[in-house]
Amino acid sequence: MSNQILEVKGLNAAYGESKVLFDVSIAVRDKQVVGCVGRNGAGKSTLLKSIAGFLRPTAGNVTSEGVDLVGRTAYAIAGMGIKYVPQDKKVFSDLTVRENLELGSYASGDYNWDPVLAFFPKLKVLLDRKAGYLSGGERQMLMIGRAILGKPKLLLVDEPTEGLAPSIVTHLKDVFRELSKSAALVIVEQNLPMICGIANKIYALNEGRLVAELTDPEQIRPEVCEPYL
Amino acid sequence: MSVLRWWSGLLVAFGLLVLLRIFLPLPFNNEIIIFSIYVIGCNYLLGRVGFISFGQPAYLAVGAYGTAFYLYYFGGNPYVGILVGIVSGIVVSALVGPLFVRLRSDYFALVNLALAVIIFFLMQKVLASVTFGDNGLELLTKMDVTPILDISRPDQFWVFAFVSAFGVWALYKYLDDSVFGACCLAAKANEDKLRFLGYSNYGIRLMAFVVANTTTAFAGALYAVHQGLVSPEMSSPARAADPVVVTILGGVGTLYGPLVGSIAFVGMKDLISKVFGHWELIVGFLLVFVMLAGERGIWGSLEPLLRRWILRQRETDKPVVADAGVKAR
Amino acid sequence: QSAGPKIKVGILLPLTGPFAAVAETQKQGALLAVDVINKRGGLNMPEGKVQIEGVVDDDESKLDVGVRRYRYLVDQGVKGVGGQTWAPLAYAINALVSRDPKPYFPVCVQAKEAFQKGKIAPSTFAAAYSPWTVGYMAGTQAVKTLGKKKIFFLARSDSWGWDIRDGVYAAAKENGAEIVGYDEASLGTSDFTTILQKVRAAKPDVFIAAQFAADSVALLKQVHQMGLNKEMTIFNAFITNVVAKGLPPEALQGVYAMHYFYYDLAGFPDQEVAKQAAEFTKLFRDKYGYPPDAYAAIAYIAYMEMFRGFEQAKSYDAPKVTAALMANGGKFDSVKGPASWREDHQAAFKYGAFLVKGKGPGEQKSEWDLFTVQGSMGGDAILPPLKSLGY
Amino acid sequence: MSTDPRAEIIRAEGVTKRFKGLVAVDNVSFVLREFDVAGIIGSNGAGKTTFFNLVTGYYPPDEGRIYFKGQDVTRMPPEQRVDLGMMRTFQLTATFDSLTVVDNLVLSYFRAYEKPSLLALFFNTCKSRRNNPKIVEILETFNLADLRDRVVKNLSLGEKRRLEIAMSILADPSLLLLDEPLAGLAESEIKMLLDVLKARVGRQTILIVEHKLSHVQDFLQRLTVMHEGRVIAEGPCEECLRHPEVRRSYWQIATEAGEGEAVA
Amino acid sequence: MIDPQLLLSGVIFGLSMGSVFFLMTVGLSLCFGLMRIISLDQLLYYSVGAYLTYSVSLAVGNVWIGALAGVAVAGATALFVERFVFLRIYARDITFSMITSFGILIGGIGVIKVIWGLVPRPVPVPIEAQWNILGTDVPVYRLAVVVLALLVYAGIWLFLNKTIIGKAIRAGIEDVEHVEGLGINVYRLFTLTFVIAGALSGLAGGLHAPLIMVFPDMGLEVLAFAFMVVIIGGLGSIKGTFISAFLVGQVVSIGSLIYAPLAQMAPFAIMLLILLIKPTGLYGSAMLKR
Ligand SMILES: Nc1ncnc2c1ncn2[C@@H]1O[C@H](COP(=O)(O)OP(=O)(O)OP(=O)(O)O)[C@@H](O)[C@H]1O
Ligand SMILES: Nc1ncnc2c1ncn2[C@@H]1O[C@H](COP(=O)(O)OP(=O)(O)OP(=O)(O)O)[C@@H](O)[C@H]1O
Ligand SMILES: [Mg+2]
Ligand SMILES: [Mg+2]
Repeated sequence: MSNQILEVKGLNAAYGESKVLFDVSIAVRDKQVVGCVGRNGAGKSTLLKSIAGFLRPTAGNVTSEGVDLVGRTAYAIAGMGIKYVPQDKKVFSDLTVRENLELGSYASGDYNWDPVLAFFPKLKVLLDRKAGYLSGGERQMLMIGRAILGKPKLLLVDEPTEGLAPSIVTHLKDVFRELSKSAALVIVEQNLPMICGIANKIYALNEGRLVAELTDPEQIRPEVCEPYL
Repeated sequence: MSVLRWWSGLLVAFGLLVLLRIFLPLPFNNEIIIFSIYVIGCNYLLGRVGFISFGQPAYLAVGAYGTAFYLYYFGGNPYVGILVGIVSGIVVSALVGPLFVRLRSDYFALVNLALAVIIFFLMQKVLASVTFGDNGLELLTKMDVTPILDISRPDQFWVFAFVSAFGVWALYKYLDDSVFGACCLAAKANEDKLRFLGYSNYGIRLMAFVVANTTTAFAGALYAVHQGLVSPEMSSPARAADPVVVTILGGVGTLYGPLVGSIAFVGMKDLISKVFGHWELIVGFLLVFVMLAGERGIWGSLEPLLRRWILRQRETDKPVVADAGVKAR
Repeated sequence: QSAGPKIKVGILLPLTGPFAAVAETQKQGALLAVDVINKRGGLNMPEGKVQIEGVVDDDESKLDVGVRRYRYLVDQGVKGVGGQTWAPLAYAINALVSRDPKPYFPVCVQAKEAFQKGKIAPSTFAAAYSPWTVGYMAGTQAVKTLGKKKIFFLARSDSWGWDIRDGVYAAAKENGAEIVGYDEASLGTSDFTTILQKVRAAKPDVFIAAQFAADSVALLKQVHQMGLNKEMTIFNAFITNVVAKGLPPEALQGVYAMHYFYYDLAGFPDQEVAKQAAEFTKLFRDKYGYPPDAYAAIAYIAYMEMFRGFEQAKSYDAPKVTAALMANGGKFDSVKGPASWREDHQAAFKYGAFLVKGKGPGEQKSEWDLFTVQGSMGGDAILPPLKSLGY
Repeated sequence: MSTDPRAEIIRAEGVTKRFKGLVAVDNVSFVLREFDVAGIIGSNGAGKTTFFNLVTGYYPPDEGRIYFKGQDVTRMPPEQRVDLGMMRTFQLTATFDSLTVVDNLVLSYFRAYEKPSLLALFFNTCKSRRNNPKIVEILETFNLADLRDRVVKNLSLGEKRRLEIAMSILADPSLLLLDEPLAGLAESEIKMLLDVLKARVGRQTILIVEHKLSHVQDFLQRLTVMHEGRVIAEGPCEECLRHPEVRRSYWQIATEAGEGEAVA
Repeated sequence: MIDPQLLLSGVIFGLSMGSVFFLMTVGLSLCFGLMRIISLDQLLYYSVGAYLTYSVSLAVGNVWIGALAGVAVAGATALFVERFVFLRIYARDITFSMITSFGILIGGIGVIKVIWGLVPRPVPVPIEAQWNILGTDVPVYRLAVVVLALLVYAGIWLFLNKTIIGKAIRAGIEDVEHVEGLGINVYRLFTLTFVIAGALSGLAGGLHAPLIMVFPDMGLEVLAFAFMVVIIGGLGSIKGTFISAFLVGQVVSIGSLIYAPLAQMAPFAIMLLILLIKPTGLYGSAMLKR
């Protein structure tokens, strides 16, 4: 039994009749940062969704530290410390930022917001604003902040830099680096310089199939990844 | 060829209605036809525009009273009466529409309910001197016998109602194809975007509101003539949920949902109430069961099955072509 | 069992909805009548003994449903129809019947104007008269028998209630009583407390209310809670056992009401009627296990009349049945005494209704022991004069 | 006074928008001339989207005026502004989820080219427009041809983004406002999109909000930088990017040199 | 015009009506506002509460214990229904919950008819006394109901604002997936809320029973009215429902002082007005959308 923090083997996923993922296998070790790149519609988000329990794979298995994840509910998986930050930037718009964070705390039992507010100082001034009014970038910060409460062991992030100002992107890089000291990360990303800057491993997807796995630090460069996009 | 395909569904559906007429009692047939016309407006509002309305009885009553007032006080020709009913439907919905369509769906549902209640009290009480309160306007004996088709008689009325329903269905089928239909769906999905494409969201909703409620008023006019009696009870809030129930039972936003739903609903009530005293118990739980079994209502669940079945039939006729459906992209 | 000829008659009642409890007793009365005839072998018709089947259907006390179900019944070939609890529906079916004749026997009140000449269908026979009569009787009893002079009247806010109001007003005028207050409440009102404050402020000596079913129970309960019954006489225009059952005994105590029929007429002066009532009660009790309600009696009478009409006419044909019933001055005998059909097809009973008084907690000996009978009213006088109806 | 002979497309004069004490857009004046290709950048929450919303009429400004093609549109509802030739996309993609891809485009096409009255909507069918050459062409351009008959609800985010942009470009507006069009698009799609946009330069006025500045830098003629609701720099890209305050607030590069420059 | 003393008593009794309305609608409002389901079956639990109060009080001779039993059984029924029906409905469109719950209501009424029959059941008032308040004799029982209504309101307020559950549910309405993604089992919270709502509806039935007639259709009769009270208050707001219930109570009470038939219609007219002026109801939040 492997002790990979995440191991996906021969994953197939579909929405109704239309198949999206074909035999995808990935592995993530502890404290590893794994990038996932691919064109639009390649199936990146679908991959994360199937891991996080929002989509039941049609075949294949997903394990975390030897524990089978397939068939578990999303909240159970989240409860195991596998947090997912979706791409759609949906915050709970009727709640304030503070309440959004409280929910994260409630779920994870971690009421210490200092790390989060240290990562995203901007959130501090937004605490009492309704999340529905936040700008695109602010939402992204909130989403990530909410997810890292409770120190997850694996963070699945879907296009985190989308809509963030460069300064924040740079900052986010540091955040992820910091996080990777205690957790493993899977980051779906289009921003190659950013992902190449932090990833230990990069998977490339195309039309639902794994087309490349780059592990050599030499290879983890934007120029190498370019063709897969 | 494509013209034929366009009509084929309608022809089959109404062909089946003729079959029903042969095998089931006349009152049942008349009821389901009028009721389904009643429901199709609600179905359109809910399925295409995203407006749920608990106030359809209001417009039903408007149509019915329009017809009834004409037939009781002014003339005897039921056809003219129905026309008056339709016109009153247009007038009233055009009057209240501008106020109502601004509202969000759930509140929209309730202002309509309030309208129904108000119309109920108006007819039952305030205007009792002309409407005779809940004794109703009795016009059965006031209608002229019309040449060709005497719709004051139930059997000939059926022919008229059948033809009308066919017309209504053709209209709604056409609406689904029209740009207007697409706009309604679009408004339901994302009203902001629609405005930023340059369409008047408000205008589109208002039009949909008027069209749908005029259809409902038409059903009211038909009821008036068919029953020969109109009473305020028609817009009683206790029955406000009926059209919505049937809409969902049949399948929201589907063309034939209202027909199937009406047959199921009226059938369920009329048949079960005959054989079983506690029909509510059965109907209630049946309703729950249908809702749980199929998210898309009876027709919504049935249609894909039928379609697949028909496709399979066709495929066996034709040489097999490569299956293109499963390609991921 | 008998393979002989058989006919169907329609029993159309609101088996669901707010009047369901009353409708249930009406149904039982009607079916009992069917039973009685069948037990005796069937109807005596020219073709021999004819068994009867009662086809029960639900009119939901909704006009359109009722009309539709009536049409179903006709479609099924019933020879006669009866039923209704909801007065406007009786009116509506009367209209249908006047177009396509069919013997029709409503078992509830029917609007007064339905009896106008030309309006009442030739084949409609109303055993329960109009709300006007109900009001007229209540008013007369309150003033004449109970000697009250100042009336507060609370109507239900619909044509039924207004008809009763007209009756009460007519009685008050005739007997020289004063209406010190009037109000009306819509069907479905469940809280009358504010209205009762108004009643209290008007200081009447009798408070007559015309509510039915749930509304009247809520009203009487609240009257009791607010102690109004200590300040004035409470008169519920008319009542049925089923409604009275919804009241705790302390709220029923001392409430006067008119009752079409009360099963226990033991102390009633006219022992002839008391005997008839007792026989009917036994019949009913044997079948259903409890005594008949007023509405059950009315239904029983109506259906028995329908069957008598068939037999006398030797036909199911509406005009012939009408002629047969109206023959001999329309006289007939019922479980609540002699009666006759008037020209407007209302039944004039010798005992139109009984004045009853509610029993309190100590007085009720059994579950159905609800009232004591204090008087009665009847004859032609309680019905609106034929002349006023255009005859 | 500017000596630029080209006509003004957009002129915003001192517009301000407040949300319960927060000043999201603070006294911004902004001019856009015909065929300009301009960009707006700024840190998150700087007020860019809010400014877009003001220009397009999502809500009215609390103060200030907005002119479009010389006409005062400050309180004009969006649909009328579209009539005048304005078209926008949303930062959080907005498409009609229950329609197919091609019908989304049909709606855009129909409105833009046939300027229908409300009644005309009844008398035209979608079907008759679906094979219109313009629509077919745009489907090809945006690589959406394969998805033509898919219901939009079932598309990936990037696909939706492409569709939304396609809808706005199909309408061929005189002013095109794009709110972070590149977000969520992969490199190859970004290239495609920029090619499409480049082909429009000189025919349309384009205003883009974008964080991926490196991708659009060559393409934009001028840049406006916002910070906390205010415009802090304006001008050609190079110039703006050298601006000390921009460097500080946008890149948070608080170098010695930066500080020095600011002081100087 | 109206005698001031009469007006005053109208206000006092309006208060008592308002508290009955509040109890009657609070379950509906909780479900409607928190979980975005139209739970018409709350009116079934209301009837169940009333019937249980009848049966148990008949057996033990105490109406209060009866009402308590009503609360328990209503809650249990709600739990049962939630597990078997609503769990499958939450994710669907709001109309589904409406129709399904309507089915449950109708079917449930059928069951009540089978168990208790059609004949109405009498429930006596537990407290007979009257107090004179500002010149008006007010039954003490009514005052007790007012106090209970206030207590219920306070309890719910605490539940929603002092526990995280309220927030989690509000978030869950917007997007179940995202809340689950955080690791919260939304549906368990939904169950909890639903049972609380059902129990409160049962309480309403139990407390209302001594004032009215207990009969099978009692829930159906008040349906439209209850709905309206919730709407006037605004969706999603218990406070709104609370205020609207008392507002409607006053309207009904004062309305029937002026002209009793008005009492039934006036609230609807007011609802129409309020919605046309303020389309989200008194306290509805504009952002809640589904
Ligand atoms: N709910 C859905 N139903 C049906 N098909 C879907 C659904 N969601 C996504 N798809 C399809 O599955 C494929 C993969 O989608 P996915 O969202 O995983 O792509 P992606 O790689 O994340 O793309 P992007 O970069 O655009 O976000 C796409 O072709 C998309 O159209
Ligand atoms: N309706 C609103 N109510 C309250 N505050 C709002 C509202 N809309 C926006 N804001 C606030 O105004 C500020 C500006 O928002 P805006 O969306 O314009 O930012 P932006 O520049 O587009 O940022 P981003 O790059 O992150 O999209 C933000 O702090 C946001 O939280
Ligand atoms: Mg994606
Ligand atoms: Mg923005």
